[in-house]
Amino acid sequence: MEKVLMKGNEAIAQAAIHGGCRYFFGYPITPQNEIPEYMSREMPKAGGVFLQAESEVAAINMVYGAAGAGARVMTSSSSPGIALKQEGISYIVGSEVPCVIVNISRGGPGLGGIQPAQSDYNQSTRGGGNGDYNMIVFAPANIQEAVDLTAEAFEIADFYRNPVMILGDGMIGQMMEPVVFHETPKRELEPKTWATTGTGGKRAPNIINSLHLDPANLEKHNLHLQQKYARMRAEETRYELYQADDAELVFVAYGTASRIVRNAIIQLRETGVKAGMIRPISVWPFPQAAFDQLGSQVRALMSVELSCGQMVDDVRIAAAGRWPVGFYGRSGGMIPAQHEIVDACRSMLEEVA
Amino acid sequence: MEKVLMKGNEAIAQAAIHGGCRYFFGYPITPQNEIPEYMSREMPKAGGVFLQAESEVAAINMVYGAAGAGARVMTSSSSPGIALKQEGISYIVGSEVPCVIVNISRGGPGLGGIQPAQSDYNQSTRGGGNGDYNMIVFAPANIQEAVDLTAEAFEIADFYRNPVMILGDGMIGQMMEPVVFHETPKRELEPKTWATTGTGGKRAPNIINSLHLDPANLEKHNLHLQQKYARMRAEETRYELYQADDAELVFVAYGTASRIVRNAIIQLRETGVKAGMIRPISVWPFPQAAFDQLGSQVRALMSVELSCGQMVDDVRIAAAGRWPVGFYGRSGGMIPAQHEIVDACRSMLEEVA
Amino acid sequence: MPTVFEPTKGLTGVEFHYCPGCTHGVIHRLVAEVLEEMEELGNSIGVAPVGCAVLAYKYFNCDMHEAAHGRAPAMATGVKRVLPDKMVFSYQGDGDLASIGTAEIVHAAGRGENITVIFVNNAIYGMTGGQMAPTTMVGQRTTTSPLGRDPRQVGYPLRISELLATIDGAAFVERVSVHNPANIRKAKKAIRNAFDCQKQRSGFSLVEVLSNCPTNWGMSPLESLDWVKEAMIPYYPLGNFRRPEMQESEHA
Amino acid sequence: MPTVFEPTKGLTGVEFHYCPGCTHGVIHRLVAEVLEEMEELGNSIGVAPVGCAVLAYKYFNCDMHEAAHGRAPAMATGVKRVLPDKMVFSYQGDGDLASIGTAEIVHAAGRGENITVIFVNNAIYGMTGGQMAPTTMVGQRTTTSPLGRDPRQVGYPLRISELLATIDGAAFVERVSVHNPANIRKAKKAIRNAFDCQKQRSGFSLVEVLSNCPTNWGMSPLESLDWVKEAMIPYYPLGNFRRPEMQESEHA
Amino acid sequence: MAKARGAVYFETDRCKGCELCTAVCPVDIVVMDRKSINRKGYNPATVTEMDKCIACANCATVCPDLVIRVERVA
Amino acid sequence: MAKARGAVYFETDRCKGCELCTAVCPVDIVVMDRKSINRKGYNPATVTEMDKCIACANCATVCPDLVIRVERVA
Amino acid sequence: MLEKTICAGFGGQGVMSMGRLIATTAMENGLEVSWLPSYGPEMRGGTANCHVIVSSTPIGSPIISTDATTVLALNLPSMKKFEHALIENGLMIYNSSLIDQQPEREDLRAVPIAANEIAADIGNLKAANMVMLGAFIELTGILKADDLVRALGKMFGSGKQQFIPINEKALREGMRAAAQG
Amino acid sequence: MLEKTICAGFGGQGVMSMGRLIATTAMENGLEVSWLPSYGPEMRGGTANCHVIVSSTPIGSPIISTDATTVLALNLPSMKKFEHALIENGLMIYNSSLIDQQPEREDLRAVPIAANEIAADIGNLKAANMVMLGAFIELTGILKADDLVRALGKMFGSGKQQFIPINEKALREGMRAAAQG
Ligand SMILES: Cc1ncc(C[n+]2csc(CCOP(=O)(O)OP(=O)(O)O)c2C)c(N)n1
Ligand SMILES: Cc1ncc(C[n+]2csc(CCOP(=O)(O)OP(=O)(O)O)c2C)c(N)n1
Ligand code: SF4
Ligand code: SF4
Ligand code: SF4
Ligand code: SF4
Ligand code: SF4
Ligand code: SF4
Ligand SMILES: [Mg+2]
Ligand SMILES: [Mg+2]
Repeated sequence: MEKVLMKGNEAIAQAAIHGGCRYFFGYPITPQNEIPEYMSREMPKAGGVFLQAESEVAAINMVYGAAGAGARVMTSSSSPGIALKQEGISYIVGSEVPCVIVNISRGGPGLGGIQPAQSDYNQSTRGGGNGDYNMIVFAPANIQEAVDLTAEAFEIADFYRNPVMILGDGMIGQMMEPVVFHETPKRELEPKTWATTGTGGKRAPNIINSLHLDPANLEKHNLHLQQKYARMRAEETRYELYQADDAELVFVAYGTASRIVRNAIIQLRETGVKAGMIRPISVWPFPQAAFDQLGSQVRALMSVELSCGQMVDDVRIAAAGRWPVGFYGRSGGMIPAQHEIVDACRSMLEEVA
Repeated sequence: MEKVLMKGNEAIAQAAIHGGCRYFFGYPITPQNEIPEYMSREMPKAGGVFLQAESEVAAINMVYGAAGAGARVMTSSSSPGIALKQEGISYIVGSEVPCVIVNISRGGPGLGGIQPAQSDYNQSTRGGGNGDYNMIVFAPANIQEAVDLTAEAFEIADFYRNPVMILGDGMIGQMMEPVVFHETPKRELEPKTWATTGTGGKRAPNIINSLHLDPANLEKHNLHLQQKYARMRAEETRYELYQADDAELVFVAYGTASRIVRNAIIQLRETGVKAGMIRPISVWPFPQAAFDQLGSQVRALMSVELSCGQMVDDVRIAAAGRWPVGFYGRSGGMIPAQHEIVDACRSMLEEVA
Repeated sequence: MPTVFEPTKGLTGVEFHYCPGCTHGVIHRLVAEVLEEMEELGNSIGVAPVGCAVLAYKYFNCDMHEAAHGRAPAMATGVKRVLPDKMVFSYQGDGDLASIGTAEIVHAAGRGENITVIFVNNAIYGMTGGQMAPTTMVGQRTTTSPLGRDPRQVGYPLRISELLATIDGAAFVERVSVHNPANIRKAKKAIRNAFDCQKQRSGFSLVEVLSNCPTNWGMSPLESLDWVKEAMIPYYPLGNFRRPEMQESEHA
Repeated sequence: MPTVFEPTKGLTGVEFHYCPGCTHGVIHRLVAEVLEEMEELGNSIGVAPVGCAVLAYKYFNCDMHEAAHGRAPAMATGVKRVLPDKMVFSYQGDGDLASIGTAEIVHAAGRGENITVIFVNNAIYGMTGGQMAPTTMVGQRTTTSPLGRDPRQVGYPLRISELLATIDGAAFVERVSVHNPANIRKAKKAIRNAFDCQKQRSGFSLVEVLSNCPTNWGMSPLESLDWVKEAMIPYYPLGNFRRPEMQESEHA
Repeated sequence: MAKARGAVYFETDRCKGCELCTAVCPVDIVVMDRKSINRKGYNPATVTEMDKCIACANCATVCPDLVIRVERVA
Repeated sequence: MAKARGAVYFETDRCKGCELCTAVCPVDIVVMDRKSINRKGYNPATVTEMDKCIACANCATVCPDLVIRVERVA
Repeated sequence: MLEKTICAGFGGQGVMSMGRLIATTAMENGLEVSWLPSYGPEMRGGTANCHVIVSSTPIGSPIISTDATTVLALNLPSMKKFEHALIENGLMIYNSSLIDQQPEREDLRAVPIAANEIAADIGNLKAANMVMLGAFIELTGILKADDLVRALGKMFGSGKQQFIPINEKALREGMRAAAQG
Repeated sequence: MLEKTICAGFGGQGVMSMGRLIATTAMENGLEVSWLPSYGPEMRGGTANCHVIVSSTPIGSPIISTDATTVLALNLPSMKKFEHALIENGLMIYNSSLIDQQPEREDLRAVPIAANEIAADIGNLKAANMVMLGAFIELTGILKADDLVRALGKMFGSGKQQFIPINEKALREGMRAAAQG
């Protein structure tokens, strides 16, 4: 397979087509515009449909419709646009239809800025739509990973009949790296007998719906959803341990932040500081297991984020008081320099000494 | 002052007017319709304006405009409607204008149902809008408290130039209890010199804005916001400790759930089980301090929610591994019976014995 | 004995939850009869709104979606783009379509989305207990216009058919009423024409049906039909506002 | 020496960030001149959109709000309800107003909200890099219609002025262009009339200004003005679509 | 052509007593049965002099609840 | 009335070299100054034979960047 | 004192205001009260109900699950739905004009009141709820008729004072019926 | 090998594709690469830049903060903005056609290239970026001209092959200028 140099956004778009996506509904917003733009060029060639919706709200509801009709479908947006999709996402989860949602996030709150940020962690992992719901959220740290996860996301979404989110940021979306389009790992998928493709007079009507007026039914439905989430937690959690074996300080970082942390760890180790990293690849489900397998030499954890501190809550939960949890973050599109992280590590280790 | 029997929704509406609210923008949704309906009758009499917006999105943006123009203003909605307001809320926080948002929540996800639920805890306390932002979220457990908190919310919102949310559920909104409209505790408030009331040719233009294209500026702005949140954490955290002094099992419950837990505690104590409760009144900021002052006799915590488990994350963070954390929840509009909670407490105590 | 009138196979037969005398039931039946007569039931996907007709998915005897409030046209678009050869329709109230869902309906029309929309205008938010709709009549009392709709505060009622008729992508727009048998029969014809339009891929079609809400208007069912005739029709004139022929000649 | 033309006090003088030849700058100036001439600067609150004009709050010399994308009319409504005696205006692009903000503009008009809207139609999403707008011309290539807008897939461009003119609450709707000095002068008159309307509390007023986007149209500024004239005006006819007189006579 | 004669059948338990059918019968034979109460708790509609029915189906056409079936008998 | 005469002044550093002003001058005296580059990096607009100016203000009217001021000199 | 009452019936039978009147009167008498309605579309056509708690000490949950002391059932579905919410030996007052059955549970104190007929007799079928309320105060003794009428006066406001006498009459007839029953 | 290059200039000067060409060529040669652009409205009229990393081992962060090995500055604001991103003794190649100053830092290896003039001389002002690129490969030695031209051919696709010769010429002129300078 050929290695090609691709922009993150375009690679994600191509990966979606590669993963079987044939319908895309979106609305322009920086820094993800290359996704709809690529789709507008390439989707028709793949025999699919690209449609620019009138808004993010319309886009997610078009996705909802197309997914209900049995299609592999995607939408993408960035921070404020994702905020507008929250109601739709909640409906999609409630109705149990699969789709893939890409969030190439930027600085906030409000209109904020357009530079890379990770301040949509809560927005992505804890909804914002109403009700108890979850979706798998993958946070790739490079373009190859973005490609692999995006293509696989369609399989996973279909498997669980649940949306899957790809959470990137402006840097992941805008940078170019070489990528290879591998064969996507396939799952055994049931035929979509629930999809609304017309009864053909041959079966009872299929209904795509999230309404359950009777609380007992709604609770039953919720318990069913919770079972799916439990299964996702058990089977879809992904993470990377980097130099964690002997680490005294374990960073926790995902996506863009993890790249800088990785360099910082190399630098720290050069100077004899044993640092390592848990890199959540799935930020939901959060990789609790990674923490449970840390050795007794660990003296502290430190969450590094391009935000004022959001994932750190999950780190605290995972730590459960076993280690002090530090935080280092930059926000608004500022990217921490490697030396800032090195320094933060040093002070934390001094603090817990 | 006269005691009157009032429906929660109407009491909240009246409390808002009492607290100086003169503008209301909303959109109908069950189970909070009595709020806009009451406002449509009473606001004009108070010399204010009631306006039914074309949607929740429009409503929150009308609030945004009115707040920027210096008014005391409120909106109310329920779960899916709040999801649609998330973008607007993020802008309001980013622009630092004060307002009050009421969420009388119902079962989800999606259209879900219309019976009481607390599955909007994450939606309320961890946003859903983009960016790092927070707002104070009060969760009253009875109508009197709803009235007092709502009226005071306007003072607090003005004080911090930040929205404040009142988080109720269908039960709080629909039930009637006697209430008294007390004098609202007043704060020393700066005049709203930032408001856009026209320069009158006498000052430089005022600008209400959340855009900061330069990442360094946006980060600075974020750090300023974080300082406000730190102050809110320090000064606006509210909770009630109920029979916690000697409790072996401490429930954590808010709003409607706390009422049933309270009865369960009475029943448990009658049978010799020492149970108590931390009742967060502000669910953001979450009352960490309440946990830190628990005695050494405590053997376990248990979060009781009308959800599949959302606040339990904050309980875990607050517990920091000091006690095992249990959870009991019902969802979709189902309300746990007192005996269920009694039983859950008994099994938890057995488990940790 | 030839049957003159019998229940349509287009409906499941599940009893409607609508209030006594509510014409939502009549409109359901008309849509169902048309789909049955066109032999398109097995070929159709309907989209129910959020409004009193939220449970329409239980009543129509074809595949159904339940949409988010106001978003039925977007949802129908998603379905139609996947299944361009199927009949796709939405069924929406005036709060749903003319208020929160304004952007979605305007742009479905704008795109010439080849779907059929049944728009039930009863001048009120029925399901949530009778709040003012954009279509509420001047002076009409609702739970959020307790002194009657005041045009100086909230403007005049929106005429959706007239507004959508300005849009090129709208192939068929007609306003009908179901306040008596003659009009019910005309309404059925309009619905048939709208679906025919879709069948012929002419683009977006919409039938606005003036309907009642005895419960929230505070009237008996019979009074409510009178009110449709006496108060609504003069402001919302019945008739066709757009046919495919017009579209073609414009872009000829 | 009498000054024939000098910078208006309605602008702060901060240099515009617009591309060379972009008529956003001209339109800003016209609005500012009108407010200055009406002596309403100290009395005005403007609402900037999300679009190329997002930084308008830096340019207009009056109190300003920056709205969420498409929601300027709602935000302006909030301001106006609090300050009914002030001049409140929004300034919005075609993506902002005619796409995501369709519901907000239709309902501001529907309510007869007493605000003035400056609607800059440049047939494209400028700020985000030239994607298709609802107003993009048939055949026009954009970054999301790389082969040109295909009406069979996405319909014909929306004519917003015509659409809004069907709404009773709209007191004043006019379409103008700024592709040459004569039209610029006419545009200014229309903007003046719109603000006068607001002053007289006649209700909602909107001026649609045909504008250019040399950058994303891939043209020189001069070519782009030609394209406004040759390609846009024939589809978007200039003229008045609604005046307060019409409103009054209708409800006389 | 001789005047049509018809017969109407009510699925009485579906009736919600809205009375719409009573207002549209050209021969004025549809009335509410004040003496009986159906499963839903309503007085259902009924026909008094069936032989006057002309099978016009007006009653069934306005009924929102699919209560009425009409047949032609002559 | 004698034909008006005018003078135009360019705030050269604001100019973005868009050339719009060059196309609207009735006496055709507005041109781009290809020899100078302003602070922004553009060739700015200028006037060749100022005395032909009739103070019509067309140039200033089309200028999007508030570069031009026009005065009447006769 | 702790009285947990469920009022239930058809949508139009006035069960909500019945409950409100109990709560208002008790509040005016210095007692703690709560009132919780069923709500939403289910009310339309179906059954409506409200939970009323009256207590001399602060009220925990306003929900009555299986510890109702009294059920006021105005129609059959309501009686069926709520008889299992009653405590042992609880009080079931039911509208025998519309309910031609007895409750299934044998332990209950079941009191049939021909509320519709009594109301029709005094000339206002809509006052059936007041007849039931009369029976309720007669049988529980927690509120006095005079207090109830006074509270009704307040609830009605100035516009509807003319309806007080007929409602009072219904109330007293209900008391009488219960006393005799 | 680890080369961290920042290409910077005005919007229209082709700095983005310059960076892409470096990355593509290096990738084709089996090296690890990353390319990161500045983006958003700031690009309009203002300066544009991209960060290109070429390495023989996997690349951590694609961001170059203060560890650039080379800066290619096509205009003055870019030179000013990025000279402080260079490591000690780093390489600053600047377009002396538009930049009439030297970098402030004294430690740098500063190489002026009259890119515009050279490009104008060979008949295509737009190829100034290729001139700079020529200087870059000459001075760093990390890529060969032939590889670069081949990569350019791929990047251009079938439609633009006729532009290759003039670009190659510019590249070689840039190499020569650097070799002489
Ligand atoms: C996002 C959202 N907003 C509001 C609601 C509440 N809601 C349910 S139905 C409805 C209005 C229904 O009115 P209409 O569309 O006119 O239908 P009708 O009931 O009159 O047939 C509203 C506002 C909701 N479910 N979701
Ligand atoms: C909710 C949301 N969606 C999308 C965007 C991205 N966005 C910014 S400007 C814009 C479109 C601007 O186009 P237009 O309104 O026509 O203005 P122009 O730039 O052409 O003047 C978009 C889609 C955003 N900021 N917020
Ligand atoms: S509330 Fe109105 S619209 Fe809804 S079912 Fe009842 S009568 Fe019909
Ligand atoms: S992108 Fe277009 S609309 Fe925006 S400033 Fe440039 S020319 Fe004007
Ligand atoms: S079919 Fe016609 S004539 Fe016969 S009962 Fe019905 S309405 Fe009357
Ligand atoms: S119209 Fe139908 S539901 Fe209404 S009374 Fe007649 S038969 Fe009954
Ligand atoms: S004012 Fe008129 S005549 Fe004078 S330079 Fe400008 S355009 Fe030419
Ligand atoms: S119109 Fe203005 S900006 Fe454009 S060239 Fe002329 S003076 Fe310069
Ligand atoms: Mg309606
Ligand atoms: Mg535009």
